[in-house]
Amino acid sequence: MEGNHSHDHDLGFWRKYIFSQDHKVIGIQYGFTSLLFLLFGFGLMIVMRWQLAYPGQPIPFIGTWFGEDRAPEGIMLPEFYNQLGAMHGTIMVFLGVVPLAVGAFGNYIVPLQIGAPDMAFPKLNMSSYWVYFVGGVTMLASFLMPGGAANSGWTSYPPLSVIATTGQTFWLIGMVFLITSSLLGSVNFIVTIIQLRAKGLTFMRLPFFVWAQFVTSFLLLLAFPPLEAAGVLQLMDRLAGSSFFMPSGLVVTGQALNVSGGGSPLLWQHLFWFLAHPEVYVLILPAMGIVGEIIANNTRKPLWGYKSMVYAVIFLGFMSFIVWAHHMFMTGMGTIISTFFQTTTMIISIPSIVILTALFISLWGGSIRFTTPMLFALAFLPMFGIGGLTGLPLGLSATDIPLHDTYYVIGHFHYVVAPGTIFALFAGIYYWFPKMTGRKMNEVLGRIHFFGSLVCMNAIFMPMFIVGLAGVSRRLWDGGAQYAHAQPVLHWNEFMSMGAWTLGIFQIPFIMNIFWSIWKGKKVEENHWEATTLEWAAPSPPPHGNFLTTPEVYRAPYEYSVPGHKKDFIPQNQPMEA
Amino acid sequence: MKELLHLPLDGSAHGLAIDNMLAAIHWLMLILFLGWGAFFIYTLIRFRKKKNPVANYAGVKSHLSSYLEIAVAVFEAVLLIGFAVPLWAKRVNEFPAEKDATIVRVVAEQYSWNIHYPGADGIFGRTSISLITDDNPLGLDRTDPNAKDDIATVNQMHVPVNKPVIVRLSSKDVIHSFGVPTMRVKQDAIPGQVIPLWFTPTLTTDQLVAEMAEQFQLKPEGTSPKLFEYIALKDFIAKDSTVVLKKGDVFSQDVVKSLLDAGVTQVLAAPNVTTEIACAQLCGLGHYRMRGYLSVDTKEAYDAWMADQVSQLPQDPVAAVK
Amino acid sequence: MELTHAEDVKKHVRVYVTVFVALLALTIVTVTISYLNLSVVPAIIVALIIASIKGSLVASYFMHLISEKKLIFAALILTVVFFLALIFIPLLAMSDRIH
Amino acid sequence: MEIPYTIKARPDTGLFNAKLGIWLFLASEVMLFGALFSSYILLRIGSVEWPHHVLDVPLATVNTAVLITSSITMVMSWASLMMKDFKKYRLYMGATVLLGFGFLIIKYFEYTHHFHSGELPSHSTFFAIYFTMTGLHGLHVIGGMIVNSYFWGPGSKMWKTEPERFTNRIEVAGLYWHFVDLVWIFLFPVLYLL
Ligand code: HEA
Ligand code: HEA
Ligand code: CUA
Ligand SMILES: [Cu+2]
Repeated sequence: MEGNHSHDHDLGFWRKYIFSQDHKVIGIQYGFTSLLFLLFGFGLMIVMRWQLAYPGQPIPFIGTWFGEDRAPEGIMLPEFYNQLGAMHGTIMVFLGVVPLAVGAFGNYIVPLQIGAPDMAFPKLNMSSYWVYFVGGVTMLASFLMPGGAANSGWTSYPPLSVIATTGQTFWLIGMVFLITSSLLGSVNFIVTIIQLRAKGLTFMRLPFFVWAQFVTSFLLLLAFPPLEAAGVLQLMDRLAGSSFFMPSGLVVTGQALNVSGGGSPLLWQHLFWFLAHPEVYVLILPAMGIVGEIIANNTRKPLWGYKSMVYAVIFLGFMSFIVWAHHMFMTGMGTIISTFFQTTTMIISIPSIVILTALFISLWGGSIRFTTPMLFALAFLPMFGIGGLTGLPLGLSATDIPLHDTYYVIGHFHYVVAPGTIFALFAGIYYWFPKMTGRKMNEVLGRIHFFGSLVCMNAIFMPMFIVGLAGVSRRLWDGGAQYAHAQPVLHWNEFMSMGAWTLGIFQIPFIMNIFWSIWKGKKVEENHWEATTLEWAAPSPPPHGNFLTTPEVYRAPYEYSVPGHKKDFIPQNQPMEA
Repeated sequence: MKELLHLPLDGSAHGLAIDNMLAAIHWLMLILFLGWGAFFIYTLIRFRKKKNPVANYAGVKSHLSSYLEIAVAVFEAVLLIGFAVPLWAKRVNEFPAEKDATIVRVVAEQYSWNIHYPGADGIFGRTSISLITDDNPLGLDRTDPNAKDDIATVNQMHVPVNKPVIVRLSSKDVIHSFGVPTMRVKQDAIPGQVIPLWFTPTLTTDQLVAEMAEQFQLKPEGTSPKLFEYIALKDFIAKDSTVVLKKGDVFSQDVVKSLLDAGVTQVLAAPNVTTEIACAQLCGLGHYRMRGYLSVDTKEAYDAWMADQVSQLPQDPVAAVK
Repeated sequence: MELTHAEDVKKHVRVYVTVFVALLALTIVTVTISYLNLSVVPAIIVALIIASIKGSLVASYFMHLISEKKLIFAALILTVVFFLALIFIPLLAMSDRIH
Repeated sequence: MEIPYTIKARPDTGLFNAKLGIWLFLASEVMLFGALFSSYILLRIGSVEWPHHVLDVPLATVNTAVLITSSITMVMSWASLMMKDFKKYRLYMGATVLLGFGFLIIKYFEYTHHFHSGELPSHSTFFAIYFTMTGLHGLHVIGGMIVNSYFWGPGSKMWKTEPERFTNRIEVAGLYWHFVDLVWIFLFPVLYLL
């Protein structure tokens, strides 16, 4: 804070804040952009939930803004519903959560936690943000295309996606940018973590969050390129008239399609899920990392079973590459291949259980402080538990028969990504806010945000299991109103929508809190939470180059409440004799 | 547990095995969740800062958790090897003999299900995409001798009860998914491929409907509005022996009044259809309304339906092709 | 690789030239074989073996993989494992289908 | 604080940052082309017939030789820097760029020939995969040439100020360039010969 701000005032406004190469500025750019996208993605869902609750009724207030070709007289058309659904999924996953978890937290925290002055390749870091930004803008621009945005689901299965409107081309181009950005970022993270660790910071002394980011980066590095390839192939199908994913003999609305044929729609699914299954662990691992940090800090004791957690994360990362076809059980799989994927899917649930168990047991014997970040981190555990456990019946092909592509699946993954990952990300924001700004976020607003969100999230997603078990398909414009088997559960749609809208209201205290705290929040010391990891040894906010003196590490990451020690924490960089 | 899950009615031979497995796995999930949940809440209360101001550096020493993890793994393995894999093998490998089964081709398109029966000769006639028209969505070549007796319907699938059904599934345009919740089957319809699936219906649609029936109290005003979406399960005949409502008809305010006049205060009614083919894969803007009907009939009713279809067959096959 | 002396480099240059000649030779071999009209399977096997030899020569000598640090090997082995999964599992999935 | 190990290797890993970085990047490229090869195999196995020798083999053989030659000039340019011979470096690097250019020109003739005979991606799966794979490879060649030209021209100023760093950069650029060559070594038999 008082220290010499090395050379960062030489840079002009543009180089300092816009085209900055400082990992902290880039982290914050990522953070704000991705939060805005999250809010936007949520906004799409708020509109969609109206249609689900009151099918075919005009959307109040804003219905007429969408125009005649999307919502004539405020009534949402099915094609618009499909656009909103596809874009909600895409935006939440690729423009919201991944950039927030990896781009923002990874960028800001990882170099600090390993005692590095910056990322290994600052220019590359800057370009990955801007490539992400371009990808995001491309995605958004697709709403303005004739025919609107992509409308074939976030999974973009051909042939539907190949015969879809122009929005799909934008989706593909946007994805190529987003994937490229992630690739550049992941190279940067891996090199940074391997090469720039401070002296004494061995791999087994890395904070759990860094481990999570490290494994995540490998997932990004090796799983994303196949989707990039698939995206190129689909672009060729759409623009150059090739038939990679188009079989022979297609007849669309009574007209034989004039393509050479010979392609395979399932090829896309393999390439897509080869990415998209590891992708879901990209969504969850950083979240687990954040939760681990916060739990250690707020129980004032080391994480229980740190080593087993690390091995579990590595194993999880590895396994996540060979479970992908559990999304494809209904595509006509034989016994051998389905047994293979069922087995790997069951195996991959074990490391998750190991990590969760370790986090639970870490609570035992602690001196638990219920700060706002801790509340979110604690809520993550059972919420992820529900999401993860409901993955099990989906992972067995026989029980997947009645559940596949129903709201049960929607419930399953929202429990892991919304009250799971999103809560962990909220926890991270509350926890590291003091490091980023030197000020603390308001606890009262934080608690309102927490309890409101917790109740609403469950109100939205718990009924989805009921609806799904009743056999109601997902992606239905009218939420299933046509179907007799949906009648007994139809009334839940309104309830879930109410939950979603109320959830929106409960985000207001959070948004207020962020902006208020940036300028007016209570000023706090650099190690406000009395934490042990290296980021707290830097000033708040850290200057360009991060540390005033080169840090050196002497011990494991979470030396809290060490017996015979005066204070209840020993920072990693504190020399032995102190 | 099975009751708690509120699964749709099951009218198939293999459905029970799936439902039981679903129940078993939900038991595992519930026990794990409650076990951990109890531990979680107890820990939060017991070790809150006020109660436990100084944390214990070492924490839990026992290896109980490892045993627990192993137990979960074992349970999963049992479910997998003992139930999931055999069940799947039965679904995809052990097809019933074709001669003992009702064989139907189903060709999905945006947004309907084309149902194709081979007719009396048991052989599906030739189809060609060049013959596809609005009247002939299957592109059936009626000049082919095998096609002369073929029956084609749209969205109406009839099968006899207690006899295995083999569906040969494909699609004309995009990927759809043939899901019948009450039969516990689901299979993607992928263009360019023919994928078979099979099930044995054990309850007729009428029996299933009867199981879904609900009692309604009739009141002069304020009868549950749900009733007006439901159908009658039997004929209602007033004192003067005029028919107020026939079996299968929908209720209306007037009907309710007449029924009350006739002294009827409660009725049994059921949803209009129960055995539906629901498209489960996003296939475009009409995905939500891509609904077909599966009618499971008694042998007699099925034969009668078939005979009726046969009687409607075009007499001059060439003219039918046009 | 840590090359400090110009002498060492000279030695390497000889290796580069040898590899270069081998690559050209193998190219000619594989093209010649392709005109022999072998049946499909042996043709594919031979062509892929030759390509793999050429590929390993480039990787080992031009890219110095042969004397590279084990960290890089670890990353590459991981990549190769997933690469093989990506190639073979979809193939297996395509061949093991309900029919 | 400065970012460490940009020039010198980190003792415990034995690597400088950019070298690790480029290898990781190449790993991801392996997966990118791996997905394309996987698609190729799947589509080919699923196809009814697959054309044989419809592409211009002699031309492609020449092109293979061109690319292999550019690989050795690339590695020689780095070796020249190691021997502190900047003039030779310029020579070899220049040759590498020119050979890359030659490769593209030959490719251009191949492409236009196919365009004129109507053999477009929409013609058949074979031509679709041919254009996609060689096109993507071609883009990689162009990318490499841009980098190499930069290091041949304006970027080479660094030799005067930070020779060690510059040598590292050439090594990294070389790794990329060899990889592009390596991909072609597989593309050539797979598309042209089989
Ligand atoms: C972050 C995201 C995330 C995570 C972590 C997971 C985790 C898992 N998922 Fe999920 N999944 C998705 C995101 C995720 N999934 C998405 C987005 C889809 C749908 C995509 C689409 O079709 O659009 C999907 C779909 C999906 C399917 C396809 C369903 C279908 O389409 O039919 C399957 C099938 O196997 C599956 C399985 C699993 C399994 C076995 C896990 C396992 O890893 C879970 C392991 C975890 C546990 C077993 C919990 C352990 C915890 C406890 C035991 C503690 C209990 C806690 C308390 C009481 C406090 N998932
Ligand atoms: C990471 C992924 C993610 C997340 C977080 C969410 C979050 C939510 N999702 Fe979604 N969803 C998907 C991924 C995700 N979803 C995917 C992949 C699909 C499938 C799409 C398809 O079918 O192809 C889907 C589909 C889907 C459906 C099914 C649609 C259908 O099948 O027809 C529904 C229905 O209710 C739904 C609802 C919601 C709701 C209510 C939330 C809420 O939890 C949202 C909560 C959001 C917030 C709380 C925002 C917080 C942000 C802020 C407050 C910003 C602050 C800003 C500043 C400070 C600047 N989602
Ligand atoms: Cu057909 Cu959805
Ligand atoms: Cu998955």
